[in-house]
Amino acid sequence: MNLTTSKILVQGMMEPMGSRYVPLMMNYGTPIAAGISPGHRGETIGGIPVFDMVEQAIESLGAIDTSVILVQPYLVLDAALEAMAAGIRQLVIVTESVPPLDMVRLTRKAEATGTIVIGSSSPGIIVPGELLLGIHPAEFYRPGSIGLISRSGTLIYEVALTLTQAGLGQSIAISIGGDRILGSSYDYWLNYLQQDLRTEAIVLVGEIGGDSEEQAAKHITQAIDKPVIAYIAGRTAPRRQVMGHSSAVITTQITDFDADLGTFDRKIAAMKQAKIPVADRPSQIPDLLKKALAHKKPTLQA
Amino acid sequence: MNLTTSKILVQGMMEPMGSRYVPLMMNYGTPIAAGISPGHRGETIGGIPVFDMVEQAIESLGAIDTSVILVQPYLVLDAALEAMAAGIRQLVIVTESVPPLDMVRLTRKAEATGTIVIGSSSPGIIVPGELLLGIHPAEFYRPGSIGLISRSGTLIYEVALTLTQAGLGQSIAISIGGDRILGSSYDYWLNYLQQDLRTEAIVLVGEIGGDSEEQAAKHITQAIDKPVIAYIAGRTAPRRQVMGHSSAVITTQITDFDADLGTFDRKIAAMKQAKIPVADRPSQIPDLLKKALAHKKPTLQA
Amino acid sequence: MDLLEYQAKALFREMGIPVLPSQRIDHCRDLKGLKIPYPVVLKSQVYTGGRGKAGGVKFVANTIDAIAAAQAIFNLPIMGQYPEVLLAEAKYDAQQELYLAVLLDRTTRCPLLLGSIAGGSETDLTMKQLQQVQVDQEFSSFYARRLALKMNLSGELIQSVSAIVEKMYRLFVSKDLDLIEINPLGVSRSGDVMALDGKVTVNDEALGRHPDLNGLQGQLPTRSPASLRSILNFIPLEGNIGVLCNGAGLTMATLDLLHKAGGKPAGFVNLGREGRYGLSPEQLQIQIEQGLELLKQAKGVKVILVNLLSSIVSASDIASAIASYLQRQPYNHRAPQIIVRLVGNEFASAQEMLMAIEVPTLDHLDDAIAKVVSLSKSKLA
Amino acid sequence: MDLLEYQAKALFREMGIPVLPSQRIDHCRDLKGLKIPYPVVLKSQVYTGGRGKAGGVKFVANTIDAIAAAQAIFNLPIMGQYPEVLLAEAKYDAQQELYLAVLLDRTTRCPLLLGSIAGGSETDLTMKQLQQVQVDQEFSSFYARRLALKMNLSGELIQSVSAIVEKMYRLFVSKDLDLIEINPLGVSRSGDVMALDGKVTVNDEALGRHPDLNGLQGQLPTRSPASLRSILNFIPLEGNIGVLCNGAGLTMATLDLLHKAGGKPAGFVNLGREGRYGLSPEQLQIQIEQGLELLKQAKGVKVILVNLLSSIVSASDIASAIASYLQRQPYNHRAPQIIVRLVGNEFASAQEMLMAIEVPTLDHLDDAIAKVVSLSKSKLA
Repeated sequence: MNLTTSKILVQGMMEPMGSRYVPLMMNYGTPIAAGISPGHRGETIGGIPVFDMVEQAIESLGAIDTSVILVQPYLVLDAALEAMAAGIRQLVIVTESVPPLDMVRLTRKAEATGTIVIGSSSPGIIVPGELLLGIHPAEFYRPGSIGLISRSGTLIYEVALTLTQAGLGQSIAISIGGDRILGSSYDYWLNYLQQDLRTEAIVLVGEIGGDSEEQAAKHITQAIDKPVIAYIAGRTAPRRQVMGHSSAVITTQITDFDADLGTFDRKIAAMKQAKIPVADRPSQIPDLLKKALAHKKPTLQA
Repeated sequence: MNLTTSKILVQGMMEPMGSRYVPLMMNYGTPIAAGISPGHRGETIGGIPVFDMVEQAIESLGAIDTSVILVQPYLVLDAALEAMAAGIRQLVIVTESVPPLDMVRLTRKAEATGTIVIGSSSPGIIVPGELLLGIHPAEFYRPGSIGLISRSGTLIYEVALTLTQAGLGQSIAISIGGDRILGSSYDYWLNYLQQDLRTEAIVLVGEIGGDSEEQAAKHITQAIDKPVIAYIAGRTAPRRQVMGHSSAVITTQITDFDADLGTFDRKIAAMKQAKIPVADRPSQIPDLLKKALAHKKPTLQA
Repeated sequence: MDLLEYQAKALFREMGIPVLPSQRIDHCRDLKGLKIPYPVVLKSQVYTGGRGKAGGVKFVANTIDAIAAAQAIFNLPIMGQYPEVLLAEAKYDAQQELYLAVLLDRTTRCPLLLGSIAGGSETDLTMKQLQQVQVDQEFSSFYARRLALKMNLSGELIQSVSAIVEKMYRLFVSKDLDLIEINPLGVSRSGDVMALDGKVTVNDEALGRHPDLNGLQGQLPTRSPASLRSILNFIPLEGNIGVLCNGAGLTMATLDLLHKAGGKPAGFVNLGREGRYGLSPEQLQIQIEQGLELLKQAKGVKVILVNLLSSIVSASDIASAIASYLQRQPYNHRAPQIIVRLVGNEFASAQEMLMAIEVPTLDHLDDAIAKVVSLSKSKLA
Repeated sequence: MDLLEYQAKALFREMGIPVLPSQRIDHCRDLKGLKIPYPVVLKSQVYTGGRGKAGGVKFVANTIDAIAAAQAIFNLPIMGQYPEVLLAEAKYDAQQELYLAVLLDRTTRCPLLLGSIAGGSETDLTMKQLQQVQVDQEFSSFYARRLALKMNLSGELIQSVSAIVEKMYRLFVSKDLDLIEINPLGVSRSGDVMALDGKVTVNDEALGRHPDLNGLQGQLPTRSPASLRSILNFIPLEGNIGVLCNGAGLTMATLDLLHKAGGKPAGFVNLGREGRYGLSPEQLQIQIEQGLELLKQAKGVKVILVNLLSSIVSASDIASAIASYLQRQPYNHRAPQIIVRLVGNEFASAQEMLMAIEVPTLDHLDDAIAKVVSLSKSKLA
């Protein structure tokens, strides 16, 4: 992901999420070059031109790096394929509840074309003070040196707010998304944060379901040497198995949380094994971070 | 295409074409390592073991270079995808009348995996005296230095026979296939013959329909410096347009020849423009070849 | 959304997966018009497994037995569920019973084909016994054959079983399923195969583009994605604190904090993320009111915690939605006490507005949790 | 295989492409039971274009006019074809008429979407006026929007026209079509679209896996690929030499050689390549006999040239198939003379066998051609 030289597009410009969130992104200084909404060519929103198709925008404005996708769930796949066909290689899918098989096809194409996909069902990326690619509430964030990654939306806001209130600003915050099939993994973003010069420590805000936190813990042991603090939500979440006759076999789902089973205990165990401190509530994260940074700093300066 | 170190598989071993043509290939000395026919694992034909799936054969025998596909038309796509998934990168599809949209999907996958596909509807490749990958009648061919390419089946036999009778042996003969959508083009095989050390001259046996002869003529001007002789069948073939209300627009079909329009005159004009001598009957090809070789040889030795 | 066996089998039949002649029985009297020759199997149509062991499956040889058995099954709850219909089906003489399934593997982002030669209702299948094939590229029949070989099938069964797997896969994709399972797939002495029991789970998010399936739930079919509709659910738990929150992660964190502080959630309403395509700021306000109403009516709720974070709806707009809801309520001294946690630039005005109508409003989550838990334990129960 | 307009429209309706209310008319008397309100359009159902100019389309305002018009159309040949049915259809007031098509481009091996804002029956579309979009990857709706933009559509027509193109594409793929064309697509004053005329060509090779379409030709539907069946066709030309050959290329070369030598082919039977999946050596022999019979019965055939090359059927097997056919024929001095061209190791024995029954047999193609042409010009006509 390249966030520095981004020329940005919004797909779904004239649809409900577009008209709601584009002003937020613009106000934050995000360089939105164009919006896409078929049939609306020639219109503008806050001075930003609208085109019928992505390729039209590129023809008129030159290459685009990133598209923020805000179209309705059943149109996300097509919007993403359109963007990839036009050469865009960074996609942020904010829309929630994209059908899983659409995401399978989308991510397969993304892999084939070398496209980075954030989401679906992601508030996107915020670089506090610089860039908002998505719908993070800007007022919760302050520039700083803590990198945040999560699958959640509002929970990453909560953690950011807690850090901000504790005087710990953020270098970047990324939600990889809450839908079942996601375009990018924790691992990709851990590597990004590892290389990001401004990031001094990382907070991984996980939740039950799936095994991405377990994978991330392994990956941290192997490839990340910046301090990492974890928090996992869902210790007391109600469970319901929905898989069928041999239901315990592969996967189960947590009622109303749209998350496959990956129990809290298993995730905590994985973090412990990777020697990653786990906060038992969001408000404990700043303390753990401060400890980790104090411990780490001499090494970094040595 | 690599024909020298080939370990070869036949898909459709126990089906009608398999049992008919595998003995011909074996008798010609073609190194057939295994046959595939689901449900027939453990059986053998002429000492060649049969497996249920390609990957099973590879597990047992090691990597395979080439598969000759003899399954029924509606199963060709799956057989080819199975072979490609198992790592085979050279396919010869003998089966005729594969549905065009199956070939679209097949060739798209072949491009993505770097697989060379001959056919569909091709008698395959013969290297006289060495190798038969397909169904060419071996007795018409003799080893020599003329490379033959064609879209036809029996017509390439006719030309080979004419050459053999005139004392001109063949280095290799390839039919790219007679179906509408083909895996490889004349251009690919012209390049192959250009690089093939044994080939001194090339005969392109074309026919009306499509524009592959026109493309080949252009390609010859640009990339081939060995002598090329052409023959085009279909000067007097009956025509029928089948496209619809605006039928003359894109394409027409020649009754019963399953060939889109590419008129004889257009093809001859393309050959003339590329300064390629055109035989007006098969029996004229040997003379034209001898002339071209006589003319060319001093240059080659200079 | 889970389908009942008879609904799953209707899909199987449509796709050409062989199923036995069968008939849906809504009332015992329907058995008089049975068109399937005896002996017949009567099966309870419930959403849970294990009905065989529970007595929900009975073989009957004539109408009199059938009516008696049907009465028994209609009155037999399985895991708490009474069947609304039974399925009467022909008997099948299976020599062998296989397990087959297709589902989506979240980690690899690939559909998975599953199979075992040890199928049947008695089998306790585990990951290890099941053979798996990842569909890592566009599907083609050879993936199904790969499963058949892994299951150690041979001869003609390779083709007949892989043909079933292929049809299951086509159904999986064409109907956006989360799961399609045949267990058992009966294999007769002559090698014919038959789907004897089946389970289908439809993906809820894709339901809007399958009006045929959507109608199976008894709702009116709709073509809009689930996230465009705004049906809120109250998920009941066993305590006395109701939670109104937005986003799964934040809701789970809030429940965890309540437990940690010694509180007991009575249940929650999750308004969902802000990425919900159709959710406008106005709708969020309406949903806040609907959520509060659901919590008020829920059993055992003594205190309500509202914990909402938003990037486009300000704290004071949330506060006014809460205030407007409360002001429309008739006075009831037993109504649950509401504690609100809000944040953001407009917190002060929001707090003022809510304090005026005696709704404690805090901006620190831990403080709000402490307050709620303490209230939930107070004598005013 | 071409479909008639009413058959194409049945597919359109199935796929959700809007078509007008219409009714198939087999006899003039069917018009008495017409369920579509007048005014109505009656259209000749023939496989060729240009029926409008030829008088095959008539607007009628009442039953009396309709019956008169129908009688006229039933008796009007269009390019030599009489209609077996008419289509009665409601009238539509189109503000604009577009042309849309999907077909497969052989050179690029991609489906092509075609469109023009200058549609309608009067239009003489050329390549240049048509906008093209190559579907170079798996299809998605944006390809259809790309066409709409190239056609210079704007506003809501982008979505409504691209929705039609998308449905055409889905039909193209799901039914293995060679061509699907809507011309014109009517656009009403309010921006609604309607497929006013349509043309569908089904791919013959894939017909075996679409029994629903296969049945439209009046044959029994079959699930086997065309190449597994063995229906031979005689393609008539205008001379007096019948040709029995195998393979399109060799057949064309043989016809060319006959022409070049001054001969005139009366038609040919192409037995097809040896790559035809189902063609066993035994079947080739049967087909030789069938082919000879077709040529014998064909109009104007005076001489027959048999030119067959095979890698698995020897010259002597071919010779004995010809001999066995001829020996079963009753003597007829007007039966066409057969000249056989054969090659291969067994040529000598084949020649001997055929010479014995007075069938000239040669191994050089040019010699055989010369012999046939000379016979075709001899007085014994």
